[in-house]
Amino acid sequence: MIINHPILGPRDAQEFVYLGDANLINRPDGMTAGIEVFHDYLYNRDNPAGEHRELWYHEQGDRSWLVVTRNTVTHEILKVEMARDVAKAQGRSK
Amino acid sequence: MSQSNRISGGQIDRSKTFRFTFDGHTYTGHPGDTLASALLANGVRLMGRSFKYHRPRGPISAGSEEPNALVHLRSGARQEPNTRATVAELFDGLEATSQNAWPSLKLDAMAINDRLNSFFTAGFYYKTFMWPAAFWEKVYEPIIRRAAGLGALSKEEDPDEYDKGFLHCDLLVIGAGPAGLMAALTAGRAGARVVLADEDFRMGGRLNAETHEVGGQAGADWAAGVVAELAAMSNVRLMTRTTIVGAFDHGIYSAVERVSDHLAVPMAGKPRQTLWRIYSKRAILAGGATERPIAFENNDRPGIMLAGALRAYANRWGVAAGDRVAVFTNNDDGLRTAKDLQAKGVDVAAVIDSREGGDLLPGIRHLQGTQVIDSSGGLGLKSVTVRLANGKTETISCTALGVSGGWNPNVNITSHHRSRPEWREDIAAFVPGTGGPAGLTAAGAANGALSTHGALLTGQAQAIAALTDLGLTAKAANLPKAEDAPIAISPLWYVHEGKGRAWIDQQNDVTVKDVKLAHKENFTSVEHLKRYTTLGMATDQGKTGNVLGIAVMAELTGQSIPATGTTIYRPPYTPVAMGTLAGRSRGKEFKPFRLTPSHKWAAEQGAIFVEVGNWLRTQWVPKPGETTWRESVDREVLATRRLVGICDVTTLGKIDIQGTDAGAFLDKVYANTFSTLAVGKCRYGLMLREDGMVFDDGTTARMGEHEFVMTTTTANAVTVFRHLEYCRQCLWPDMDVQIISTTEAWAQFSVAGPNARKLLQKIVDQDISDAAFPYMGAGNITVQGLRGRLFRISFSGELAYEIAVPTRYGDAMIRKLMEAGAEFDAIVYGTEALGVMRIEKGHVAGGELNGQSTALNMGLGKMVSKKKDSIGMVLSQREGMNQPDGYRLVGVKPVDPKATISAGSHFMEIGAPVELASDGGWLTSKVYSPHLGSDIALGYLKAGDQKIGRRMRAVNFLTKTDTEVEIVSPHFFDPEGERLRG
Amino acid sequence: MRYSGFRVIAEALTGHKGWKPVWRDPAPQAEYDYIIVGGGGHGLATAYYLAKEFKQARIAVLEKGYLGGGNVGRNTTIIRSNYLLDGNEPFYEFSLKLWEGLEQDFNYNAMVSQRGIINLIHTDAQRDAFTRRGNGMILNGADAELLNRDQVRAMYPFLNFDNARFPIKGALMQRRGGTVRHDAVAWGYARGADMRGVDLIQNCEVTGMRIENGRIRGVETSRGFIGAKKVGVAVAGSSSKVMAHAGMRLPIESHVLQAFVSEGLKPFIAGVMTFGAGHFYVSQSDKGGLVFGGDIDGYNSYAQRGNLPVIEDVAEGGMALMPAIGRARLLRTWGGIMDMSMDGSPIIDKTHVEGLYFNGGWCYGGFKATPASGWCFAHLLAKDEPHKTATAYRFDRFLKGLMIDEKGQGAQPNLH
Amino acid sequence: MDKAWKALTGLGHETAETVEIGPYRIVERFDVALASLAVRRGQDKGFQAAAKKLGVPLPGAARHEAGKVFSAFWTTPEMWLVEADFATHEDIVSALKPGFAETASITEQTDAWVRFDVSGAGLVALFERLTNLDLATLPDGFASRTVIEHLGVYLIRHSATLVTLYGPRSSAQGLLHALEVTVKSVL
Repeated sequence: MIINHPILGPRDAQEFVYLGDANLINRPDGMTAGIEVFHDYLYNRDNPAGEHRELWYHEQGDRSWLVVTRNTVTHEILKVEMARDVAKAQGRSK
Repeated sequence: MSQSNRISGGQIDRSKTFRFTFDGHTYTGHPGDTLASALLANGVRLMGRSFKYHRPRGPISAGSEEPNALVHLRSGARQEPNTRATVAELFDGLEATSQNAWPSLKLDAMAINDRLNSFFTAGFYYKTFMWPAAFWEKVYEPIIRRAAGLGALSKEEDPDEYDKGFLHCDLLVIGAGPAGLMAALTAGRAGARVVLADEDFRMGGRLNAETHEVGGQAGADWAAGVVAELAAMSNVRLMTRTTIVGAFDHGIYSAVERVSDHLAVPMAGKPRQTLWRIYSKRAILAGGATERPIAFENNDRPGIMLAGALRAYANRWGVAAGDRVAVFTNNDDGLRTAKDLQAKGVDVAAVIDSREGGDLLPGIRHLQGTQVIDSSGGLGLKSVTVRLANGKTETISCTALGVSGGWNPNVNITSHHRSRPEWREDIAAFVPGTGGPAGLTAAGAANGALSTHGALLTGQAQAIAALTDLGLTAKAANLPKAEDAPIAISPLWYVHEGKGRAWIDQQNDVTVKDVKLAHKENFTSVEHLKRYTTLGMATDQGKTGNVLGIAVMAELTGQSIPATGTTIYRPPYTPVAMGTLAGRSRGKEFKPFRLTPSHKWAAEQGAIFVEVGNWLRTQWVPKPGETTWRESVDREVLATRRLVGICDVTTLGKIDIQGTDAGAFLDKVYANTFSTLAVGKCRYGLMLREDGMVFDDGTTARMGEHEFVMTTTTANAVTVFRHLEYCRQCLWPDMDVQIISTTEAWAQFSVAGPNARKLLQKIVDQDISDAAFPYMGAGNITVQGLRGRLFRISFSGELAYEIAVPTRYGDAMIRKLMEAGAEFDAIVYGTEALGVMRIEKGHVAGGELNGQSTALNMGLGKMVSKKKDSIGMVLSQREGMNQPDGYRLVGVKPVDPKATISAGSHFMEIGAPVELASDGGWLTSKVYSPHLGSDIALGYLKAGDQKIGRRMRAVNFLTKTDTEVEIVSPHFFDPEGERLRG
Repeated sequence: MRYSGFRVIAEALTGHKGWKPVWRDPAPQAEYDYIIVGGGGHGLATAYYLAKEFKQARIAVLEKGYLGGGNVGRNTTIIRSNYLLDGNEPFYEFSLKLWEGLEQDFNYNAMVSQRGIINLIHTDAQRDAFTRRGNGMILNGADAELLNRDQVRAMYPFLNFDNARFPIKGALMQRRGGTVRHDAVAWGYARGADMRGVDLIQNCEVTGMRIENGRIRGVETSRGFIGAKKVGVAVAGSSSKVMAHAGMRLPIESHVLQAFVSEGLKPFIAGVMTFGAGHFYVSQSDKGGLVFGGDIDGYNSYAQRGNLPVIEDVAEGGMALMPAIGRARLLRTWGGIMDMSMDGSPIIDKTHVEGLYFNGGWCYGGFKATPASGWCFAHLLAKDEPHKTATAYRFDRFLKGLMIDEKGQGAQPNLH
Repeated sequence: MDKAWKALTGLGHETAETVEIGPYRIVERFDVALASLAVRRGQDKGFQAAAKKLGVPLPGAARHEAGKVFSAFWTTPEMWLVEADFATHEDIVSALKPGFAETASITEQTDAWVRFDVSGAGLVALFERLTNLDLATLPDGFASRTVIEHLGVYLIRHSATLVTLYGPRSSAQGLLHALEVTVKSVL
């Protein structure tokens, strides 16, 4: 596969490490959320057959974490974003 | 006999003669020959035996679709099983032997299977060999396994080298026949970056095998001219002997270049084959088409081949496959074979044409409305029996029969993404369907354009379309004039007459009868048909047989062929050597070595090294006179505890963490608190996964207000760094934290033992007295003027430091330390002694850090702070991970000090029955403690914290040992830790 | 119709006129007591045992494609019970015992071949871990042996002993491990179920579930609504898709696992072998093909195909271990969709919907589990309580912190 | 500093190695000091200014830029690797820190890497067997990390005939071996 890195352009997926569903960005706050909330966050997945937003790490590249929107049936990649930008857009900070 | 069947013409170099052997007989051929063409030229038709019935077989094709003529090519360690004689390029001294036959190809004892064929129907083995149960492995299966298989491996290491590479292009053209050449020419002239690959050693495809003219010259000459023009373009890369074997995501194709297979041995330094990953923006499949046979009784005899192959041998290689030939066809293309061979002076006995009406071939006995119903000839064709239009039968003697049932476009690669081909009635064949690999289109015969003109036209059109997609403009040049005859096929799949077997898949011996049986037993889905009869499962993936099988099933079910379905081809297009896929990553080069800064010195000392991940670490350093590893390790441990020992700990992961939020960041990633750590101090850190299990541990030092140095275990250095980047970018993106690995930048040594300080003070420029540099102190220092770092931490439990200097000085550092340590009899200890000392101190490592254990299991539960949010804090509180009778880390020693225990043993209560219910846990790590004079171990024991002082058994069924042990605190040695504070 | 050597001979002498269809093609009835969704190995085995062992009737298996077309028809055919954890080992040992009597039980030769499986050891730490595992296996009534380097060498002299990057120090062996002809397993169960009146309905895709007041009433399918008192779902890689019809999100991701077979070769490897220092495992089929595999591709996928890096990675492991296969040719690669769970272990459990049961999360270990999975799922469906060897396979183990994590990788499916 | 400190190169020798095969020249470079330079949150202004003052180039993504004293290449957002002459800047961190003060995080990287300068005609034919980067179309001054023979390597294209590789120092011998073997298969 080839991932079109927002900064570096097309790069071979072999340079990346896959983590999983990009929803992992939305980590609950441990001081307020309890076990049930964390359980749902960490363990349950939509696992769609179709568009999937997922986290890839450019380990053998620029060490950026990316949010890749990919079709899990055709493997077509529709969108690639910097995970840090996505996280901030979703209101994450410190 | 010497090339008795060689006739005039062809693209072989008759000025040179090659000598080669097949089954020990010597023959001659010429450059440009394949093994098959050369053997046929020498009158050899019998080249192999079939898989199940061991039927005698000759080549039916002249290409990579060949199911029959499979041989052992070369000998010894270079023996290549299942090599297709039809594509094996002839070289001087080539050595080939037949396979799957004993004692000889001519008299194969296993041919008895052919006599017993009525028992060996499709799937017969599913219905028998069941009694008695034990007999399967012992009796039936060994016989079946010996009989099965085709060729044999030498079982010696492959002596050849393999290479890999990457290519990039705008347009990949797969196949260099008329369509591919035209596509490449069009794109090349437009200035696009083009890769043109063809599996053959000569470009031109069918044009090399036909007599048609292209643009007023012989097709082969036109092809040569185009190849010459392309070769002159710097933007075009021509790759002969290169097969595109797989289509992967986003325009990536795998290709195998046979760099040296046409030579007796590869040239020095050169690979045998190269695996290319081709990154293309667009690709055109111009892989041509494969002719298919018509099934009739005994249609598998040597001498019976595809009509196009018979023609190719005559036109390209100057070989008449037989002295008297006949043709059996259901389409006009078959007629060409008769015309061409007659034109070359070969005796054409008859053309058996299943179609009615139409023009008769002039000067040839052209029998219409007729079918071949049987053939004769034990090891080679002698005659065919024909059912004439008038109902009479006639036997026609001939030694070669060309059969044409039509042509199947080579859709294989278009279905590698599981796109299903679509049926086209006019050519009675499947063409590429929709939903194939993005960016790939098909042209020429591969797309159903079976005429030369159609190939040229579509090749050009597809190239223009592909380039337009890419924003490039390509001109449509005038196409050279070429034949444009329709195939005029009227489908005939199998001859219904006759009680015998009519072969569909020749290699796997799948016959029309087998398809009928599958239908009878309701294996009618194409996938069931394939799996039940093994149709298409042979080394040719059914290139010649699949469509035939589907057509027969369609007739039986009364469904149309498209309704009956298709099977999709899977990568690779043709089989690929494992060596090619592995490339250089074999033997010692399977994975790169990582060497420590003291490696050179250690090697000089005769150190024993051990693989730790990709690292090579010193395991122990034997001294003269030491005969066992234990002697060396015991000495290293005792010397360290009594005096001072030095160990290279560079492999531990080191990560610089800086920024104004560095402390707050560490509070998030560590279960315990770091923001409160004073500058100049270090602290043991426990890192959890989000699921609350222990991920990693290590000491982290605060070198400045906004500057930390984190240590990880050797094993997790990479994954911890990845995790930190994840936390930094995805979870807390606004934190001011910058991280970088410094694992390799610093050579780090542990200096441990009562004399550690004395030793170090000799070379460290600053005062490191206990007052100036207390326990858990950390700081930047200089070592005889050289910048360095010092950490007062201890894994061994001794007064210990870790001292670091830039890696290039690591070798000098170990020599300095040994020199400075001479007066204290300093020694170097390896990973074994390190392991002994950490277990004596009850520190967790590999065996305990198994990814399945909580802080509580390790006796570190209190380290998980609930006062702050950290990764894993919440889920570590789940009930199942906090059971009072859960596993706890304990120390273990045998009641009898002389007794041995082993890691992996399980705990059992004394007197308890040996059963699952008695299982109390297991020993995680075990060493011999010279200090305590016995084996000691760590273990996870259920409710272990409540069982200290209890006696239990350590049971190991694998070594048949059952040892009484005492459960003790994991801190065997200096539990109060006075020594390390000393 | 009963199969036997005599029957084969008799049919041979009479022109094979007597063979009957191995299964019927019934039209779906309006309602069943049990609907099993998924005509793969686990679904067919479930129906078979429901009818045969638990004496249930009015059973249908709904298959969207053709019987046995899922992972049971595209795996590396290995059977073994060499698991580490107490939650798993009893179940897989139960499965291995069922394999040992399977052919006589369903009167179909699935070529259950116990030629032994070895897991190679390359470090002392690996030996410790395998020792713990071997002892756990024996405590669970399975067999295990620890082999030293010389014993391994005697067994497979052509392995890379002299120029290895990671030296072979021994192996954990389970002699009762081996291989089975995978398609035959599906067909044997299908035939056995059909003979006992189970309706096997192919080309029938479940498109929805009818749930009323928290109870399942039946399933919507491409062939219309079919009523059911109980519905059991065993659809492996499609688990999330099907259970979404009941509004469920699962602790499962779908990933592609590629498998490989070489051209037919004369006998080379007797048993099954896994390479502990690379991603590679291999056996040889009765037909002579080397059947091998390695890691999953590592990204979520519903495409039954993979990519090149894993193919190369597996070949590198193979060549590092067995330099003699350099000139053996890879014939075919294919991919199956694995239901990768969050701890690498399966789920056989009830759901929040009354009458709806789930069987999945098999990762790439589903084939060897087929008999026990079918038996235990049938047990749960028939008795509404878990079979004693499958009590740990609950949905709520993640909430309670009772994961069964053989590899110790945590909640990251692509690492299991 | 004490003269007794004898340094070893990544390949384990006292002097850097040069390998010449056919048209290719592989030179181990032992005379370059390296430091990572990362901008602290919200400090961009001061950071830019300091860089300007010290003459540290801050090239854009995937770029290398040569300067008088300091050269640099981009490694990851907001971070660069700075190169300087080892003889004069062995303690490169001390040379940079005062200038950048609290606007940057700076870490010594000199010995984390082994550097090979590969030169000669036909580098494309060589590197198409080593990396999936398309060297033929890369601009001069391109710098990026990639994979060569399982190793994470920074590749800098200075010109069509000169490429610099920074690989992990502990695997220096393996990286050189891969280069040598590949050169032979190209020749």
